[in-house]
Amino acid sequence: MLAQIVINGILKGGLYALMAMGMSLIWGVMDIINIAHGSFIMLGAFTTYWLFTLLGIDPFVSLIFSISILFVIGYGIQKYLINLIIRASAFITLILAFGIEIFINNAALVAWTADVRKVKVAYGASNFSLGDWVTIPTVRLLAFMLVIVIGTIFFFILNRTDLGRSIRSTAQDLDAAQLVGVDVARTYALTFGLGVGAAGAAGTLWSILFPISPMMGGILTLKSFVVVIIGGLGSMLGPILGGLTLGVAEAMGSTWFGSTYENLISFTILVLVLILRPKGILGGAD
Amino acid sequence: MAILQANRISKHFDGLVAVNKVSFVLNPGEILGLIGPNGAGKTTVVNMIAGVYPPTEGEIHFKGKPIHGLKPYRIGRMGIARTFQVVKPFPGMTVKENVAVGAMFGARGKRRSAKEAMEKAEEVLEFVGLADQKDRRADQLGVAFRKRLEMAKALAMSPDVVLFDEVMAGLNFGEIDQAVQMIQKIRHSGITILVIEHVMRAIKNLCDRVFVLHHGEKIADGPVEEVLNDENVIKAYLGKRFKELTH
Amino acid sequence: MKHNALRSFFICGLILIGMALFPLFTNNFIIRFGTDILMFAIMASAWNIIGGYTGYASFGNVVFFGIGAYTTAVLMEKAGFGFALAYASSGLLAAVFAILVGLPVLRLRGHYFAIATLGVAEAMKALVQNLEITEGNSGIYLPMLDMSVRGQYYFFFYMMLATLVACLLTTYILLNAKFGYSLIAIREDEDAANSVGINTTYAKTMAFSLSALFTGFAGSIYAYQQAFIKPEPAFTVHTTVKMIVMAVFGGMGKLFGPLLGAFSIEVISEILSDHFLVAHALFFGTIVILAIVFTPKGIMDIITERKLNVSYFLENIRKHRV
Amino acid sequence: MLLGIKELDAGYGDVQVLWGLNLKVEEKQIVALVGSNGAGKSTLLKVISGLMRPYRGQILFRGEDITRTPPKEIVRKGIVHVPEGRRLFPQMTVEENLVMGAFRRRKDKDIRPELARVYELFPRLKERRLQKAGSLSGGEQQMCAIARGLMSDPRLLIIDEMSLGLAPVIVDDLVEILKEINSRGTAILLVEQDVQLALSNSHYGYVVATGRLVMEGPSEELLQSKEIKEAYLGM
Repeated sequence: MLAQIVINGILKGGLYALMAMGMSLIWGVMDIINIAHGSFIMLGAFTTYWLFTLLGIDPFVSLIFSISILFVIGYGIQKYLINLIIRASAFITLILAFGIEIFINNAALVAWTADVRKVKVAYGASNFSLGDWVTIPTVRLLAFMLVIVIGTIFFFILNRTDLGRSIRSTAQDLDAAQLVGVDVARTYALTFGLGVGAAGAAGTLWSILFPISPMMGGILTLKSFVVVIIGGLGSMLGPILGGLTLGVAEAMGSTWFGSTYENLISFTILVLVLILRPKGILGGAD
Repeated sequence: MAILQANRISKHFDGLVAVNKVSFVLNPGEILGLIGPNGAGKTTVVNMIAGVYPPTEGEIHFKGKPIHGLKPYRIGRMGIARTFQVVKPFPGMTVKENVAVGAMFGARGKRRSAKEAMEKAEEVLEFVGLADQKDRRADQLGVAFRKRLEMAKALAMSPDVVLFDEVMAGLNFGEIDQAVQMIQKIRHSGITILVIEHVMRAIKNLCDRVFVLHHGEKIADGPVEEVLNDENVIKAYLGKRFKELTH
Repeated sequence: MKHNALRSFFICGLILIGMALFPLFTNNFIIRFGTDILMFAIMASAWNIIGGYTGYASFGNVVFFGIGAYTTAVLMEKAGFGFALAYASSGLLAAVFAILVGLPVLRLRGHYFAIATLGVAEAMKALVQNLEITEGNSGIYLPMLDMSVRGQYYFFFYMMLATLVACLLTTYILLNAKFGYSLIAIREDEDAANSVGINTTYAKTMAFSLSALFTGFAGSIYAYQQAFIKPEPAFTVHTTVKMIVMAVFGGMGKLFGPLLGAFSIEVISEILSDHFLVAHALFFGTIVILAIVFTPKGIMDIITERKLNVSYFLENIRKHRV
Repeated sequence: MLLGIKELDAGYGDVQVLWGLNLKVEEKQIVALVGSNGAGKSTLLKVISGLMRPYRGQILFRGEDITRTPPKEIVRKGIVHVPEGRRLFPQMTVEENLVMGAFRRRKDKDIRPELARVYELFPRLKERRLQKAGSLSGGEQQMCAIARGLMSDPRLLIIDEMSLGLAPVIVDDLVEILKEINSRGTAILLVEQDVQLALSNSHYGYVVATGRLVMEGPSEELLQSKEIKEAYLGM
């Protein structure tokens, strides 16, 4: 019983981690709280849905498309919009992101109506047993493995490539990065592209597991906040740890208290973590 | 009796010892200098006195009462004012408002109305020579004026002790001489002063005594001439160029 | 100076009289629309106390609205209170809640404070959805106001107007007292404020609590007006965002900025939804984006600086782009 | 002439800071630019390194007009600006910081010889190569900042307020290193408040006050001049 709950939590937590990775990257590098993050996840989900419904492309294959499409969207939004006001107070970028969220959600609403849809893959219901008590849905496990792959690629880009170095240097000292020759405007656009691309990937995986609709983004943005805060900004491990913690906590909470308590649990954790360990469970106290 | 006294105070940050068992006294009416290389722990000492964080160990007494562990605003109201090394004006307020805030909430703040605080601010601005800048926004001032504003904010609090943390860094010699004269004037008005400086010219012209921090420990304490000729101080801090210049 | 103050006072008086007389000459629909504007003006102005003057961008102010609404609903429906007493209790309870939450949460700065308050609001919504006394997701019905239809419209309009005037007046008086200076000093540099002798914890908590008081009042009137409330609209994050956008759009940290913002944004969205039934929110998003890019300091800034030209907008971009 | 600045006006919005500034740096020279804080030195450096655009005037580097060249291109052309306050990447190791210094050249060139040369100049940095830059002492941070600048093999090294906040004994060491760097063929523009320090370790000097050039000449002569002695050296 407990093992099953923990495994369910971990599998969902992986998806949370992927959602938060993109948000954490954008937040850490540019000090932008991307309220529209959930909307980008939604766009990723719908990309997969349409590719599957219209062209019959397998959702796992469509991952490539949703990542690339969302990367381009993110790059463009940063380059032609957010870069214009990036040096105003962080608060201003927050509201800009809010405007983007309203725009995307309502554009989706106009285009696709408020209907709830599902990507119905043939292998959706298959699962296998581990030992006597634990069953693992195949799709969730596959999704979890993909999260690990994408996370590793992310880690590699940030730590081992010139792009990663320019992103990290820009995050640590904007002027100094310019002085050693980093093109900061482009780096910002690429960072936002990467973060939004990761949101697109999360959207694809979400659409395989859960129903989707144009308004699904709001709660996912909030969940991403929770994960980023629990894990703490500034390292790749943060979102992973935060995602798994939230996933397991939610799974346990909804088993023992009922699923209506799921949000109460997440947000109580969020507030407690902020008050007790504002730098996340990985960061030091204070 | 000492007006301010630190007894073997230490500060550890995540296991790093920034200040190690430092003791000193500040006698009423004197100007005490604190020198040492960057990272020696000078600002940490100021922050402990001003209540930004409590000492990890040791005690600080002000007029005989323990003040270690009190919040900065309590210490400010008791009569210890400080300036910040990286100046911290209220950028969106005018110069006069900046100073008035000090007068409103400092040692005599309880007895001053907002209007009286404005009058006090005028008085202080006159004293530090910023009267003709009073209606400018603080973020539009140049460095020399900002340093002076920082001092004015502290003085408006009607303190008994002022901690001046590098109020002369970045000033030219003419401006330094003006600042030295001003600090002397402040002392003559009955305020006890601790100055932290790199500017040796100011230390020599200003201080009655000076003590030196190096790697968080006190390596010398005494009359200025004596300390500046101390072999340890020259080796750890001043260097040979300084010696050539002064001899 | 004297002359200017007198003139502003005169203008404010005229506007107030205009607002007070306006319902007498129009239909119910417009009065209702005016009531909505006033409600958001209260919330945006109340948000301005903590967000605009103190510099703490609360992203959870809707929690005070929700608490106000639910307090009124529970007290009137379950405890048989009259509206007057329920109204007073709603504001006070929201204010007390703000003190309790504020003490730990106001120690956080910047984004962390914003997210923590957001978390508090969401947690409260989830709690109300699960509590028995609030009847979970099915919501609570309130007793109806016993008045003619026209009278009801008047009642809620003037309640909102009176609350707004009280909020603005309180803000104005406090700002010119030492308390106001302490808030602005905290916004400009909190460490420096503390070191000049300002009890920052006290000042921030009081500001948060005042902000909660008036938001709670607005929630109370809203609940009585609707005669039925549910957790979702009462605690929705979109209300918080709306009050912030209004305050920023109008001009943060300026007394009448939020009022102006509430008025313009409500009117704009009303016109849009008249013309574009489906896509009005899409246009609304566009307006928020354009407004933020071109006038990050709000329309109050344009009015006071008297700089309505292309170079003003371009200068804003030049200053803030990379 | 390596760097030439002609009739430069610059400022922020309506506030003009620099007024008709002229300045030259010859190949292999150490040039001192002195003046008190607020004189406009940092603004001039921002304009040179492309972080800010001037109102009017021209900047020539090796005969080429670089007035409107973006920062990333300026670095490639051979001007490196070591900013005031070191401005390292605090979360990166010393070596990562140095590698960032060669950011613009890494694609075309092996940077290992460069790294070896820099470590030879600053043995202390080699000892600390895997330490986070944020954990270095003030003097070490300044070394790391200069070393990071050298990694792009500049023709002109601009150092802003090198001595600020450092113990005199450490400044002495840094000056020796600068002379060594210069003797290997790199021109240096030393921007300092410490007039004594800058003029006694340079070939030629410029004095600016409130955004205008007030004096120039060989450093030795400036050091001896009565005005300088009175206004800046306090003698």
